[in-house]
Amino acid sequence: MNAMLDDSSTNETLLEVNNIEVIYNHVILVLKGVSLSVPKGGITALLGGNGAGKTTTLKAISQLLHSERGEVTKGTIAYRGQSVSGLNPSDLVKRGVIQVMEGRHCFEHLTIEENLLTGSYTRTDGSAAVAADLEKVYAYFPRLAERRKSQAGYTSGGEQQMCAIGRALMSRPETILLDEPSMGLAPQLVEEIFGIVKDLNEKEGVSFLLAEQNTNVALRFAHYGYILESGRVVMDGPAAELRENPDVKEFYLGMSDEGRKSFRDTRSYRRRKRWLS
Amino acid sequence: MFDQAESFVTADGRTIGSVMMEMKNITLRFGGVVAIKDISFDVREGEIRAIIGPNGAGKSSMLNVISGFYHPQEGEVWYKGARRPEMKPFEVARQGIARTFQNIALFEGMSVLDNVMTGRLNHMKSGILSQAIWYGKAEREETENRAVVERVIDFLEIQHIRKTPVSRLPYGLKKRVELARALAADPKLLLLDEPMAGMNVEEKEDMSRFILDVNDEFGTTIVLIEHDMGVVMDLSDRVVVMDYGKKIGDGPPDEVRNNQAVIDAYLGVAHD
Amino acid sequence: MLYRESGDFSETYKADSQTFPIKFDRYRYYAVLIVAFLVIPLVINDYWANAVLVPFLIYAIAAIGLNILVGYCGQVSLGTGGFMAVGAYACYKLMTAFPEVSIMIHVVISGGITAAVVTVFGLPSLRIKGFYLAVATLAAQFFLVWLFNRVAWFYNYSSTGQITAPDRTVLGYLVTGPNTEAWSKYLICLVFLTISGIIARNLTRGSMGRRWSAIRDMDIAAEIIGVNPLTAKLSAFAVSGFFIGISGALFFAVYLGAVDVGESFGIQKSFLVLFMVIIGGLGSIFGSFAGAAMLVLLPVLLKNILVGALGWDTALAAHLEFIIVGALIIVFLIAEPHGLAQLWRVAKEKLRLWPFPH
Amino acid sequence: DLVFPSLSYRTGAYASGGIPFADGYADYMTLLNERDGGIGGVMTRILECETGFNTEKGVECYEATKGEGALVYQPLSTGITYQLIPKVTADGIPLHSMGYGRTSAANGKVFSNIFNYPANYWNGASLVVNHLLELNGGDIKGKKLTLVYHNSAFGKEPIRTLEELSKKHGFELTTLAVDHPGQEQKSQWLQIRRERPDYVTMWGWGVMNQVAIQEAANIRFPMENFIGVWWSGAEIDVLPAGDAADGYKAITFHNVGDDFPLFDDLKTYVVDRGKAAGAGDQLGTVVYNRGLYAAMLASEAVRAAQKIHGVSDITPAMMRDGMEALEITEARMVELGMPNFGPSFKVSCENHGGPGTGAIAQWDATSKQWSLISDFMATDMSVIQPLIDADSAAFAAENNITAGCS
Amino acid sequence: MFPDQFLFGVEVVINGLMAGVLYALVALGFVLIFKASGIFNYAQGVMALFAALTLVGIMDGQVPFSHLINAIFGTDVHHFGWHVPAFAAILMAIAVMVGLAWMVQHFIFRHLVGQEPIILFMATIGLAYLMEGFGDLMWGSDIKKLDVGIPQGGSFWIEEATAFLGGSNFYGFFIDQLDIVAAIVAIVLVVLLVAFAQYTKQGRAMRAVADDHQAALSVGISLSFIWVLVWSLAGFVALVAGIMWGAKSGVQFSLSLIALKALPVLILGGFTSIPGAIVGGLIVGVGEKLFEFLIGAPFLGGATENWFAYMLALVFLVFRPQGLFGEKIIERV
Ligand SMILES: Nc1ncnc2c1ncn2[C@@H]1O[C@H](COP(=O)(O)OP(=O)(O)OP(=O)(O)O)[C@@H](O)[C@H]1O
Ligand SMILES: Nc1ncnc2c1ncn2[C@@H]1O[C@H](COP(=O)(O)OP(=O)(O)OP(=O)(O)O)[C@@H](O)[C@H]1O
Ligand SMILES: CC(C)C[C@H](N)C(=O)O
Ligand SMILES: [Mg+2]
Ligand SMILES: [Mg+2]
Repeated sequence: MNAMLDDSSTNETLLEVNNIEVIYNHVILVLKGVSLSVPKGGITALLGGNGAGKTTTLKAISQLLHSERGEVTKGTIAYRGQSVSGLNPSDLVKRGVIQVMEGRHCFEHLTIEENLLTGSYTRTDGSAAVAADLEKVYAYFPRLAERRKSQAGYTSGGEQQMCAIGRALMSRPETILLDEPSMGLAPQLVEEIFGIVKDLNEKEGVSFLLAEQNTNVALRFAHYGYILESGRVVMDGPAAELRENPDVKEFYLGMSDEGRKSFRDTRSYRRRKRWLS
Repeated sequence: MFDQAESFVTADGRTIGSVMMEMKNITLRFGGVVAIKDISFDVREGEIRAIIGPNGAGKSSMLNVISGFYHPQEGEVWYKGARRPEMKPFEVARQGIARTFQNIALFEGMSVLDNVMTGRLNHMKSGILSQAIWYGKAEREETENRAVVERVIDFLEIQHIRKTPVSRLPYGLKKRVELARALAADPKLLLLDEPMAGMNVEEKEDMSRFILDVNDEFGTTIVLIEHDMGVVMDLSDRVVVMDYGKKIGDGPPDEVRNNQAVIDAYLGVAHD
Repeated sequence: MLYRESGDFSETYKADSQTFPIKFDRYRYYAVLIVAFLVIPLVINDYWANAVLVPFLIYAIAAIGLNILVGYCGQVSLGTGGFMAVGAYACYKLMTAFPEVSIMIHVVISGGITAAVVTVFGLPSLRIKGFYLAVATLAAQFFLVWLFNRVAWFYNYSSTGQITAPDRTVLGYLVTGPNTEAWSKYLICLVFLTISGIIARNLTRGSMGRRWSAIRDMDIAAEIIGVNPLTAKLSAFAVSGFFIGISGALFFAVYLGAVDVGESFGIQKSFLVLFMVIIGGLGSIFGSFAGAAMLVLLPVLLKNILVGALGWDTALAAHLEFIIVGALIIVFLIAEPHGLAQLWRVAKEKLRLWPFPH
Repeated sequence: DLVFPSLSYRTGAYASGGIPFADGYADYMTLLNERDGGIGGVMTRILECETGFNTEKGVECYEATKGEGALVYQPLSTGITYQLIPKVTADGIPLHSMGYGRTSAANGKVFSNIFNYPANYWNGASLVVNHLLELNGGDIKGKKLTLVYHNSAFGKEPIRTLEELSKKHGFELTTLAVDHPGQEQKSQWLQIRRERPDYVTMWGWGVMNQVAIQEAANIRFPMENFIGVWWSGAEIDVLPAGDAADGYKAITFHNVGDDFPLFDDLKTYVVDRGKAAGAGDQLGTVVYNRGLYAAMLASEAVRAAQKIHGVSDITPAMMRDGMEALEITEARMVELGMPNFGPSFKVSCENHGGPGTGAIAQWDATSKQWSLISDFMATDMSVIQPLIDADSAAFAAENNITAGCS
Repeated sequence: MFPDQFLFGVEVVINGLMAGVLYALVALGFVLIFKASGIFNYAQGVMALFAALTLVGIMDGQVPFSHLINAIFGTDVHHFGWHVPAFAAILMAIAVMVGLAWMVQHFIFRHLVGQEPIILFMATIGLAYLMEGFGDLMWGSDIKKLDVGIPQGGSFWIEEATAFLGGSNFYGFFIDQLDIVAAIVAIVLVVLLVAFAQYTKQGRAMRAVADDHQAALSVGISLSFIWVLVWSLAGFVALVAGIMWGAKSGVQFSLSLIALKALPVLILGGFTSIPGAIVGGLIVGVGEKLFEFLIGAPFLGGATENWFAYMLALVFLVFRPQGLFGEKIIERV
């Protein structure tokens, strides 16, 4: 079944990444021609192993590369048909694109509530609307409401992750670039967070570009997926199809033909990935 | 004291030794926040002991108590049959306890090799003068320890990045380097805080293999925090479950997985 | 490929951990040593010795010392000026109290005394971190200068509070005092610098150096894996103090000959040496050399160009010098925050890849 | 040409004094070139080097300039002077520390290349005490004198003499150190306010002077009882305090004002031709005049050297001889257009220190002018000479110098 | 006599408090910039000098860069020949400081985003050199008198009113009027700045930037804007400090050294705390004056003020490593 048919996404493309190359420090070539597109109202997953370049791709889109001594040396990135190069991150936030960074990056010394409020920095629709959204975020993450007055630096990993997502929501985004939301979260919470992603997507029409290692969950919630390896897109397709792909099954879902195999039994010979010639 | 000296056989037929470390009624508070509430559990020689629980349950805090970074307000830590007085972290490390960290804590300014070599610092004793002239003991020691470290590097299959600055490594490899650093110390007890977070299945499989091999081949006792239930269930001999600082379950994986309290607080659905 | 590493393999762990594992680098190092020891002394004159080479050599020693503390161990110190003063005054007291003992020994002992003093001032580093520590080290800077200014015993009760180096010889050649030849000043400093460089390199590549770097990169993690922060930090302070003390002693005895503590070892000196370390490259011995060279040469060059070549009046030139030095520092930091050493590494990396861009 | 290095400081905390001095020094040399075609037919050349009043930079400047045939150094800093004493002696170049530097250098038998005529800090200290004696009819027993001094070689210089003098005259001496640069002196002045000394004297320089005078005014210390050394008596030191500074005194070893024929020449030949070193508005100010005076003494020494050696383009060694043979007479001063500008004196090998005379100047805040309120008077050499002898003997012993005149 | 001694002690304390306020004025500028960018701005002292120089230059109608212009074109210009009233000149000086803030951000710190703190610190020292040279070049290095009409000198009224407290040796408390003005100004500034940082959107953004540049960028906070804003504020604070100090000791090079007096204040109060700056200033002021009065001058030969503040701060920090009000250093693994 093609997932694209039964979801709320349209054919309108929001974000178009075309054959980009990224170099760090003038010498380290990390992305070697990555293309992808994010449709309006869709959840698009970006999968791949460590160091594949997921984070780099997201940062290239949100213009956060610059401060890490990285630059896009080739290719184009367009949001709603307009090139984003030359914009700064806050312009993008104003246009509705916001990134939730890998590793949470909460403002340690600010309280949870202040953290959330920084998310509304670019908004101009008045404090009442902001307050309403704050309540909404608390409704999504009751745990945050409990800890609203704590300094974010002292909250646990999961709480910080919620805080980071909640903070992004506060900007009323149209597209969220979500980097590894499941990392370090308890299984229940992972489900919960993805549930919220789904909710936001369906009820509020927020589009997602989602970088994930947890292929299993990601492919369950996403509509479309790209698999990245060593800076190249090696495979892409509707999530449902990817889930059935034998290679994906073996390398990303840890399933063999007989179902899930135990981590105790993995020291056997492994087949080489087909796309690595 | 119960079955202190005895050993027992686990479900899958592995022999687990006597009690190596025992946490007795540990309570840890930060100002108003109670991170750990009166928790007791033991760790036996040669086992893989998992700690699981929702975020903020106090798992990492527990590891920090074991490694001497946090000092609990109440409770005792017993190690190798004796009560451990309050110790500085580096003293704990010298007792043969090594660990990895939830948020990678590598030395970003050094190469992989140097990072792993830091794991051997407790085995390097040459004086400053000898080091200054780089002759005699200092040089010998360096070469000997280098050999040990190279074995660890081979074991974890990170030879190719030996000379790379760790800051340039991708996340997964960093985790592996951290494990290498801990292993280089030749620990009796190895504490792993979410060693597989942020990894894909393939990498988790690799990591699992390493952990099992360490446990098998060197008989290293391991305490493991992990959120991937597959990993926990497959690898561990016994599991402690924490929730909001309290212990809500303790036992072999199968037992824990069917414990209703655990399901409610943590797993959400019964895991297969 | 102008610069090659390939085909140059180490066969033993010992060979692999030597200072210059690559042949090409090793030969270049020998060449530099030969020029420094055998060629320069023959051609050196007063101006070059006093305006450029001797200060460069002495500052390089100080920079190595500070680099160990800041670059390797991550403890920022702004007390370098005061610590150099300790070296200078120790040397003065030793020179005047034991005139029969060789000055070489005095300089080394001055280093030891400074190491002890610096270690005492390093004690707070166990609690205080980052800029708090940096500012706190200023306490040492101001206190020491005040002390040497105030307690007459230190300057042998001379009426002005200045100290003056008596004539001393090494192997029959004068090395201190106004009648010293340029080459002998140069050589004695060079000897100390070479030995300092080698010692520093040895200390930083072994377990000591790893302890320091571990503390620098992440002190909590370092402690948890077994580094005793007390000994690691204090040893860094001590070693750093040793080198800084030597440089202070040479600065006074060989270079200036007479010293007014407030002016020669004021806070400006602390900043200057810190600049050398940072412009050169934190955590790099080579960087210490490069930074010292750059910051000694730059003002001399500027002065020569602005006043000498362009003939501008000195006030204008002095103001412009400030502006240019300031601007250059900023430009450097922007271009390569990790200093000249990093610039050099990147250049090598590029050369290795040349002519391929990546 | 005749090269005069000028180790000046036009930047930093002491620029306010460094600039006018350097300007005066340079303008006088320019005047000689423009009006007379140099000295004895050889043009003069000023070689300026910025020291920032920093000893280390001073040494650097010395090394950089000495190769160019520098005739005489005038570093305008006691600290730099101390550094250069051994160096110039080794290099055979004379050094003139006019009214500063190492006092015992007045003994030419030990300090062959150092000159500090016409007066030094010990003369200065004696001068202050003489003035107090005069005010009190010769008896200052039990009076309290406080010395506020720059905490450096410079500021410490007079302490020894003052101590001797306090023993001799029975006044009570307290000393208060002010650290470089002297921006903050509140506690020193609170202490003065509390202890109410009868007199305060000051060895200050740069910003320290203004702050001290301002603070003295703030605590309403009677200005006429506040006497500065000659480096603490410039217009810029008193101007910021406004009317409150009225009556402040300072010692000096030369005359003040621009009421001398020389200034007409300066205006015609230097300022009006656009050759002035500065803006040309400093003529007649205290420190500018001092720069002029120093340059005049240097050029007169050149003439003496030219006469002795019979060559016009002299070497530093000849210059030294010229300085040692220097004789300034009032008649010559009149010829130079500086009648009564400074004392008449004669330098000799035994005495490099000149007559050691000085006068008291006082500030008038309404007319914004300094004026002399005393004649040039002699100082107490019976106290000073033994000190000089002892200090120079110690220096000679320390440095293996056999004292004597060749 | 004991009571007199005691009253003198009280006087020393009062004057220490006043001196502390002046230190705090400089420390405030540091805190602002540190809070918003983690930059330890060594150039704060030079900024005060530059601001004061500019103010005097404008008031006196000086031609900027006259020295340079005259040197290049052989002209002889110095003054425009007009005088600008103090109020207008202050406004113009503020405008200059805002311009400066923009330049600092645009040409320097924009390119250093994400660098280690020590690199940023070094850059500010470079900036200090640059501005010092620039200020001198622009306005000349001679001493200038600054008079914006703030009263100066001991307050007779207080002196006379308190003279009766002690014996004949006691002349009443000495309090400089300038210090009183400075204290009032400082308190107003602190209150306003605290309100700004704690309760406004920009203030919150500023604190966010201080914690994590990257994350701040990611939520759409413009680093450049925040930085220009705080540097402007710091420039304004520097102007105020420059006016106060300039009125005391003339506007000249040494003004830039007051930064050194502010540093111990800073670590004592905590780098990130605005009220900390003022409390730290008071402690340092009183501490060093009292120490000089009780121990320094009688037993140690005086001039202890330069180091005492640092020693005090050092000892204090050993017990409280983040200063009095500084944010606790979060140490977790
Ligand atoms: N600032 C940087 N400087 C140099 N190299 C970098 C930098 N950031 C990332 N890299 C390199 O770029 C490659 C891609 O990194 P990236 O973070 O995009 O991977 P990722 O797919 O997000 O991996 P992960 O799942 O571990 O987060 C890695 O090899 C990494 O080492
Ligand atoms: N140093 C500290 N100061 C204050 N509170 C702390 C500190 N360390 C931990 N806490 C609090 O203690 C609780 C337990 O934290 P801990 O890090 O142990 O959780 P965890 O079980 O490891 O969670 P996660 O799975 O998210 O890592 C949290 O609420 C946290 O905010
Ligand atoms: C102008 C000066 C020479 C005075 C100076 N303070 C000195 O060192 O003596
Ligand atoms: Mg990533
Ligand atoms: Mg944890």
